[in-house]
Amino acid sequence: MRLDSVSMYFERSQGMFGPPQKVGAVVDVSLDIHPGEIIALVGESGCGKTTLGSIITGLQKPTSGKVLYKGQEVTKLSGEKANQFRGDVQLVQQDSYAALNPMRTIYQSLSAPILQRKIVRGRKAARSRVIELLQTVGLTPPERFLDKYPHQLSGGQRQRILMARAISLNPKIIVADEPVSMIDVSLRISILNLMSELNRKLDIAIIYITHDLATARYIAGRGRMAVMYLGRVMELGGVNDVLSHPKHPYLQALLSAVPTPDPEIAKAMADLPLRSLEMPNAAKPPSGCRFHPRCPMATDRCSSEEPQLRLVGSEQTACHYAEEAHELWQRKMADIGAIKSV
Amino acid sequence: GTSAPGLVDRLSAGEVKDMQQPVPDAQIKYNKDKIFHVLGGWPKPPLYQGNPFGSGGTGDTNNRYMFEGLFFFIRSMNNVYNRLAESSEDTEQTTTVHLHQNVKWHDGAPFTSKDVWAYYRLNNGAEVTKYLTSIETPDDYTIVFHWMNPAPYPELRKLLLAQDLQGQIPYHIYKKYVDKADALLKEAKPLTDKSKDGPFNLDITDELSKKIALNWNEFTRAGPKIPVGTGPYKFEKVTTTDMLLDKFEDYWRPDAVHFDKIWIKNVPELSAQYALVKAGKLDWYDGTPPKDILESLLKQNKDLVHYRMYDPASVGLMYNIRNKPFDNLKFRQALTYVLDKKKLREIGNFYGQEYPKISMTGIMPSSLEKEVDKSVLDQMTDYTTNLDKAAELLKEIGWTKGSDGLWRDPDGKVPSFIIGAPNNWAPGVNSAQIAAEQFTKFGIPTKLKAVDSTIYFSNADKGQYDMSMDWVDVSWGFQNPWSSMRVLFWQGTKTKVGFPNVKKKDADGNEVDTGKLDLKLKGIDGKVYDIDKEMKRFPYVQDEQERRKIIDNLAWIANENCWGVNFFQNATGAWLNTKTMSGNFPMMDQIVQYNRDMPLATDPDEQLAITHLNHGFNSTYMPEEYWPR
Amino acid sequence: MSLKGVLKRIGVSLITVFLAMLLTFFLLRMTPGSAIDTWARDFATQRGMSLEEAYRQITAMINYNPKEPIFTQLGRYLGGLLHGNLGMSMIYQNVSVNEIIANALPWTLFVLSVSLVISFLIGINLGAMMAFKRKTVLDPIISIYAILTSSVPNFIVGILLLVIFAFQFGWFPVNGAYDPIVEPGFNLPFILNVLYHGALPILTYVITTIGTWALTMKGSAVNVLGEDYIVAASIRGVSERTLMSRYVKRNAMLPLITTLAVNFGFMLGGSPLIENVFSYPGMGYYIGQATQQRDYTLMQGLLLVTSIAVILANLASDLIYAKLDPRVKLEEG
Amino acid sequence: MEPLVEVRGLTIEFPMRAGLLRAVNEADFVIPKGQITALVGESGSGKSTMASAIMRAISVPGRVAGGSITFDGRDVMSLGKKELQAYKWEQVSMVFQAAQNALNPVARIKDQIIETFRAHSKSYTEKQMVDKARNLLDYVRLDPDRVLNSFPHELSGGMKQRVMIAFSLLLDPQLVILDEPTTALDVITQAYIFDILKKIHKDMNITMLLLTHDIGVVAKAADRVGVMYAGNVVEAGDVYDMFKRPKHPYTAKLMKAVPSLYEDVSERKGIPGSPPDLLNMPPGCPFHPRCEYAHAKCKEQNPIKVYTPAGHEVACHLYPNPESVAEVRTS
Amino acid sequence: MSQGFIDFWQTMYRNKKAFSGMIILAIFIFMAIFGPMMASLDMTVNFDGRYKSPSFAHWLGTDYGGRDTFLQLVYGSRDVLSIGLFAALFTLVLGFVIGAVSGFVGGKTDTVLMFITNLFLTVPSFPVLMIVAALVQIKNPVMFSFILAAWSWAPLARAIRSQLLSLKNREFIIACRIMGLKTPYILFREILPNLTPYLAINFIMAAQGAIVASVGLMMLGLAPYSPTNWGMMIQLAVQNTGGIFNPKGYIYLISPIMCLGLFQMACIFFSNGLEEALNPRLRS
Ligand SMILES: Nc1ncnc2c1ncn2[C@@H]1O[C@H](COP(=O)(O)OP(=O)(O)OP(=O)(O)O)[C@@H](O)[C@H]1O
Ligand SMILES: Nc1ncnc2c1ncn2[C@@H]1O[C@H](COP(=O)(O)OP(=O)(O)OP(=O)(O)O)[C@@H](O)[C@H]1O
Ligand SMILES: [Mg+2]
Ligand SMILES: [Mg+2]
Repeated sequence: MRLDSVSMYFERSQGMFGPPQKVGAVVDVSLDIHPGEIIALVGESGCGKTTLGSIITGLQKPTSGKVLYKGQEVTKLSGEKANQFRGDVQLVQQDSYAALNPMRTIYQSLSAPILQRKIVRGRKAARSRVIELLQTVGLTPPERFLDKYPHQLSGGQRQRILMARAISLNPKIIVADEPVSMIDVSLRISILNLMSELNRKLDIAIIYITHDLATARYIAGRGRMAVMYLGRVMELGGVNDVLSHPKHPYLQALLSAVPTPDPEIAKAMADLPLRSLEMPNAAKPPSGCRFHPRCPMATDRCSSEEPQLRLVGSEQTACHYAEEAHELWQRKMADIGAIKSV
Repeated sequence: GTSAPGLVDRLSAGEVKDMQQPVPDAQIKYNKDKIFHVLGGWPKPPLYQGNPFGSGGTGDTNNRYMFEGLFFFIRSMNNVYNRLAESSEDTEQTTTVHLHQNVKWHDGAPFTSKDVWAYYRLNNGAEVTKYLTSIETPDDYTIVFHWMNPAPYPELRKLLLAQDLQGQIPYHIYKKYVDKADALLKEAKPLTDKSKDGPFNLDITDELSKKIALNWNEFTRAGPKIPVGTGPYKFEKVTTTDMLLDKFEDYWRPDAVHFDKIWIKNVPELSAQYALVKAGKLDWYDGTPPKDILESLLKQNKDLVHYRMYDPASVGLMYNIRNKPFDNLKFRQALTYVLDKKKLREIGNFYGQEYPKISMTGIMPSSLEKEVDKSVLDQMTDYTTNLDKAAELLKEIGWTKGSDGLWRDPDGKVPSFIIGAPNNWAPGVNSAQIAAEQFTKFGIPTKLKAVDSTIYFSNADKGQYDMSMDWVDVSWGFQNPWSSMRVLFWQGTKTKVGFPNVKKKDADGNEVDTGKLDLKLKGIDGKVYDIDKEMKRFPYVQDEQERRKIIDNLAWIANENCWGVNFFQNATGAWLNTKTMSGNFPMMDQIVQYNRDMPLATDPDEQLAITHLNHGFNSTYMPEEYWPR
Repeated sequence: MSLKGVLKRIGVSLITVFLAMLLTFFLLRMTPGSAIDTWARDFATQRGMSLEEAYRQITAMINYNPKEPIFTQLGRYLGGLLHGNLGMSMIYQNVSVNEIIANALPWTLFVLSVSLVISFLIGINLGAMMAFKRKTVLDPIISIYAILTSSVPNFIVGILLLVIFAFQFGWFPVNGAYDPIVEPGFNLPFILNVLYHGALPILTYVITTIGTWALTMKGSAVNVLGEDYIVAASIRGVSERTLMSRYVKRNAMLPLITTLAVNFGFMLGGSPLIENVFSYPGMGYYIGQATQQRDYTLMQGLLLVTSIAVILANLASDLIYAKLDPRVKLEEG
Repeated sequence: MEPLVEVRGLTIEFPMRAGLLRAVNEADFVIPKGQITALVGESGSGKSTMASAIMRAISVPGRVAGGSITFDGRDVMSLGKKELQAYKWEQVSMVFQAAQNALNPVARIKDQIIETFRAHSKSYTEKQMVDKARNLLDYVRLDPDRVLNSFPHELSGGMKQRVMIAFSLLLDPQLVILDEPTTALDVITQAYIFDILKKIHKDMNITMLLLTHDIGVVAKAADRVGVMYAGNVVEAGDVYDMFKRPKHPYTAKLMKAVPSLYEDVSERKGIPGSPPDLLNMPPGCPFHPRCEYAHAKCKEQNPIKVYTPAGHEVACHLYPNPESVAEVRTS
Repeated sequence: MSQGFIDFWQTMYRNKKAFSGMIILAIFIFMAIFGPMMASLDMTVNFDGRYKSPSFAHWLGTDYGGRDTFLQLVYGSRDVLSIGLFAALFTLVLGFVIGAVSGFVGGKTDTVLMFITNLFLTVPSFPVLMIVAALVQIKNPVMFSFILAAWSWAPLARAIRSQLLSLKNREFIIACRIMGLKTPYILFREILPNLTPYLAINFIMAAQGAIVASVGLMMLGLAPYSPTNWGMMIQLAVQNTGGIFNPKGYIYLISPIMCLGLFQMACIFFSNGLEEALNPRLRS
């Protein structure tokens, strides 16, 4: 799948008078998704991750730009092709409780799509397929779950059901929107492990949306990461490269905000390298670099000239002073001794 | 006042003597304001228009105190008295009326013969004008009515005049409209076609008729917004719920007016009316509640007296002969045999009187013996409840009774009939419900539809129900056998039963309904009579014996043809509050005996006095024989 | 709230009223029988002519022809409407519908709004109390009361009140909106008299609706009580009284505001029975009269005014809602 | 280390239709004065319940079935109505778990602040109240003018959370309980709020109790950590100690289950199984069904807590006495 | 399914109010079906036996015509219940179809349907009821119910629509859409089950409303009189036979009121329980 300078604007009415404002949730994003790859989409709340995700799943139509699937524009698909696309791209949502019909049992929720889409025929086949799916996502013994209602399961179990539902249609791409943020710490890792297992075994590409850099790093170890800010991609590259050599000051701020489960490092981490906490209004993005009002390194150039994505080192970044920023970061990290591994 | 002595105690204590004389002002204890409290109805302002002929009028009860006619009569007894007429005399072709000379309108203008003339010229649709050729006013206090030739028999003449309870309007106020109407009438040519009738024997063309109607309409809209009459009380004030009338100081019979004000309340809800009666807040109330309520009201308020009397009207059911199988006489008779009238009466109006033998005669049952010859009565079919007879009749016409107890018509279908009744008429609805139950129980499933009264009548006239409830054997206007026969053959009963009309071919060959009754039936003597003809000639038959014969025959025909059933003759009554009011209470000597729950009077004087109390409608009652206490 | 939103709402409301008017117009013309029938019947007896003749004369008189094409009738009606003229009543020939409504509407509005406010206020307080003090006798008593009062038609309650308070004890007048003895106008005796006369109708409405308000409020308040901010406030030490009034009541009341408008409309349409019991000269009386006597123009006018009142009530409730709930913006809807 | 709050043998039960639910089970816990103490544990482990017990604000069907809580030497459980009013919020205040919903949606912030003041001391004038609120809002880096006149829905999640922090400081309490103050907020806001909290802690010397399930947050903010599991406090100790050398198998696994930005990520494992159903507690140690060291005794008996002189405490059959804890430490 | 059924009953059984409501309703239904078969009602007038106090022969005394009040109530239950149930069914179907289509399809359809709905909500129902009923000849209970339903569906449709609007954007519905499932499937298999508790409650409320309204229609003469209909009995007691003023008639007046009240109470209690029993989340 390929996203070609996709943008998404929402209209938001403003006050008693005045025309509605346009909110750029996703601005000019280009991204290729290769079969079987994992891409982590990270960024602050409201930066447009979910919107991008729903564009990929075809749930929303971008206001401009093209989404190409297997070379064809998604919005123009019809008939059998469209149907196929619907099966090939799946979504795993954040709130596993809301994502399951509370009035239907697990078996009903899982068997309906495969029966409706004629992936299997007959109740018997459906049942054995559902059991198989449950096993795949590690819910054993599967029979115990078939007649349960969603509320009778724990969050982790429900999240596994969502995975099972997503893979039931043999998709090529799964968009996972913060799949673990509502799950207890003790269970998060196993869900993440399950996801990479599915990625590896079934060769499904995964778009992992999160604001938790640590889990992004964990799951997308071999994949890529895109860092978004106010609808734009700020940095894009291999996960390890991006995290260990952050170039964009925004990414650096994000990194320093992540609490580390190591009291020494955590306590040594200085205050946020940010000038303000508040994100600017997405309807009136700042001129030039969108990040400049909060950027500790911003200069006049930043407020006038919008930086484009460019290759710095092995990854792409959109900052005029990427090299300098990278330099500063490396020094700081060395100071607190955070860079041990990698 | 529960602790205060009630009427019976006072009577026993000999405290009643003062009741025969007006109470001196100083002795008035309970009604110091000298207000007479009654109920009445009128359109709520702004609908109230002050013109009694305007839409909605000024209210029936209220009019009694504000307006008077030349004559005054008691409807159920047919007694006619002079009122504004001091005297009157008949010749073969004329009736001359002399007026009282000291009568004044409420606005002070003198009342003259012109006011009477004005009424009939303007309101030229009044029934009596059809029998007149002209009205003359030789002087201010004399009116001469010229009758057509032949003239109606004398008794009928008087009734025709007396039924116009307000046979005058203030000419000085409505001059413009009266003169216009007079001028319009003068444009008309005399009638030549004898089958038609018109006012003053004039041929009113369509064009003229429209002009007259327009003038009438403008008259009803003309001011003043308050009614002006000659009656003992004049209009003072009206709100949606209350009306105040004030004593008319210039009334021509000042001695007859004992109360200073009349306070009329408009309370439509029946329970609320009873409550007012019970609380002693009304001095006079007409109506007879169901037995248990009546008894409890008397028990709870010891000052009340209830008088009972027959209403010249009966509650009854009419068969719609347009619908099958009601076109079949035997079927109608069978149904009539099914009904148990005692039960109908008990539920419909407990104090009413049922006459189980007759079906429907066109004559008020209580005067049947007076109006119809005994030998004729004896020859009438007796419809007293007889289920076997009913079954027999049904079998004769091919009906069979199934094992489920239901009757089937000759086609083997179980019938299902609807009785229609106006929903706001409790005696009718309640008794009709019982009738439906009796038919159903007999095996002829029947249901009642209690229909909103305003659509009910037009629906029933169009024949929408299999059977319909209404007043039967009743005469509106004045009490006379001919008058009640008119209702049967020409008016309400005719349309509900669905008597056929004479059809004529018009110029284009289309059939048109002339509206004229087409009913030719075998009479008691075996000869076939054209009912319409018999009815038409009746008013002009001067010989009383011949008139009686016509009525005998018509009553017999009606009963034999069984077009409907007279359930019971209605009883009504009046309540008097003796605490606030004193006066010539009828049957005084029996009040203790019956503990104020007075039975039907047998003595003619008492009957008359009681009938005075409850005029029914169409007569005038003035509390002249009562005064504040 | 955007101006455009409000304008749009008003526009939609206007169209709704217009269509409602059309609907009733056609419905009314389709019904059998009309005021003319009744009038003709009266006219015939009054003037001693045949029914057909009376009918003919009357239609000529009022320049109304039932056989006239319905769209011509509609056109004439709309023409009048444009000038704010609702036409003349058919049963009361020289009274305009405008005049009738001007006389009736204030009384109904008075009784309805006073009783709605009273029952709403008492109802929500009772409801809040039921929710707040869960395990008291209040709850079952009010629940049963609410069920009973909603199963008895309200006019029966009216009659009962009439019997008890007006007749048994004589505390209240039997009927009417004021005594004929007082001078109408803006003076104290008159106002007191009006309140005195309105007391029983108002009481009837209050008695019959209070239970439902209380139950609805209880449901709503129980939900609110489960909200975090209530717990938080009580931990902060906010007194129970404040908690009840500023937190529970205020928040739980919000969903009921919309019901208020619905109820208003419901009561407007349903007032004939009660107004009849108390002979109260409000809209209901005329609605009953006009419907019974098929006075098209009067009925049309009354229905129009009622629909407008309902729509205004809805609008008002939205505005009140927006005022009470800072979260609401009038955009949607 | 002087304790401000001492919880001893605290048991809290919720009688439910399906049975008796023990949300807190004979828990011992100490909050030292002037420190930030963290309580970690999975969802439903009883953190909030314990905190609300300290505040004397257990929600409706709940009741304290045993144990004691002392605050600054006073028995909290036996406070009278008046004393309680002076205790709540004036001594201990709280920042609630769902800050989003902890403010009355239909009242302005200013009114809610005044209400809180009024509920406690009537001696303040309105101006004094507002001034104090202004200072505090300024302190949490909010624009006082704007915030005071706002309705809650006009503020973002981060702002509301900061308003709640200002709220908690209104009456200068000794202890502030922070119940997951940053869940549902994104990383940057979270970091920012912790910066503010740490500053408050330093400047005002306020004792804090931080309830969280985020190990990273604990590492960053706390001086001392307690670990709760299914209503039991299974381990407590100094933060460095806990992270470097966790004693209880649950703690150890919990630490291991968190992915880090800097450490090797290849071998992370979740804890198998799921937390027990509090209505259907397994006999013995509540953790035994998920514990790889579980043996027969674990299935029968809930381990007793052992205390080391260094202030470390742990409840596990692996450590039958204080010495054994040290033993393991060296090994 | 069978497990669901058992759960349903268990929940109903556990909830005391709901259970008592259910029992009362069951008694009423039993009464409606079998009552008239077990005892026959003799409507013959026995005037001297009117307004009798309750006795062994007449459990609730007699009416103004001396007929057994209790038996009338029993016979009336058939009428009351069938009209109530039919009317509720029609109301529900109309309300659901219009509301659901409006909410789910959206766009112009929604605008038009909601407009019509608002129209029905705007025009006061009482006069319109009179007009419509004058136009239509009511011949059987089904038609009667249909007329009653004709003006009770509007509020329901509006409520269903708003529920649908919120359900439509719930995540599990979005998931269905992403999986490319067909609209009818989503509407009837995914959304409808979520509305059942709501519909169930409304069914009962609509039944109640219809029973009260049916009396109005009979009084207007638009439907044949059914003197044993409970509402009609109240009407007869109050208006036609002057009930409130009749000291003997109190039991006759109060019996049908109590019956209606009891029925309503049972309905409300039962519907409370229904919500719990139909919603798996509340069930455990
Ligand atoms: N349907 C919509 N209508 C209007 N604005 C929207 C809509 N959906 C999203 N937005 C706006 O678009 C922007 C991006 O939203 P999005 O949900 O994609 O962010 P996100 O990165 O997923 O945030 P979070 O981490 O909080 O989930 C936000 O400013 C949001 O307010
Ligand atoms: N009011 C209540 N009624 C019934 N049970 C309750 C109540 N409050 C808490 N519980 C139960 O007590 C247990 C502990 O809940 P508590 O809120 O203390 O957990 P927690 O550790 O704070 O969890 P979280 O991280 O989800 O906030 C839970 O099982 C919960 O269901
Ligand atoms: Mg998102
Ligand atoms: Mg918690």
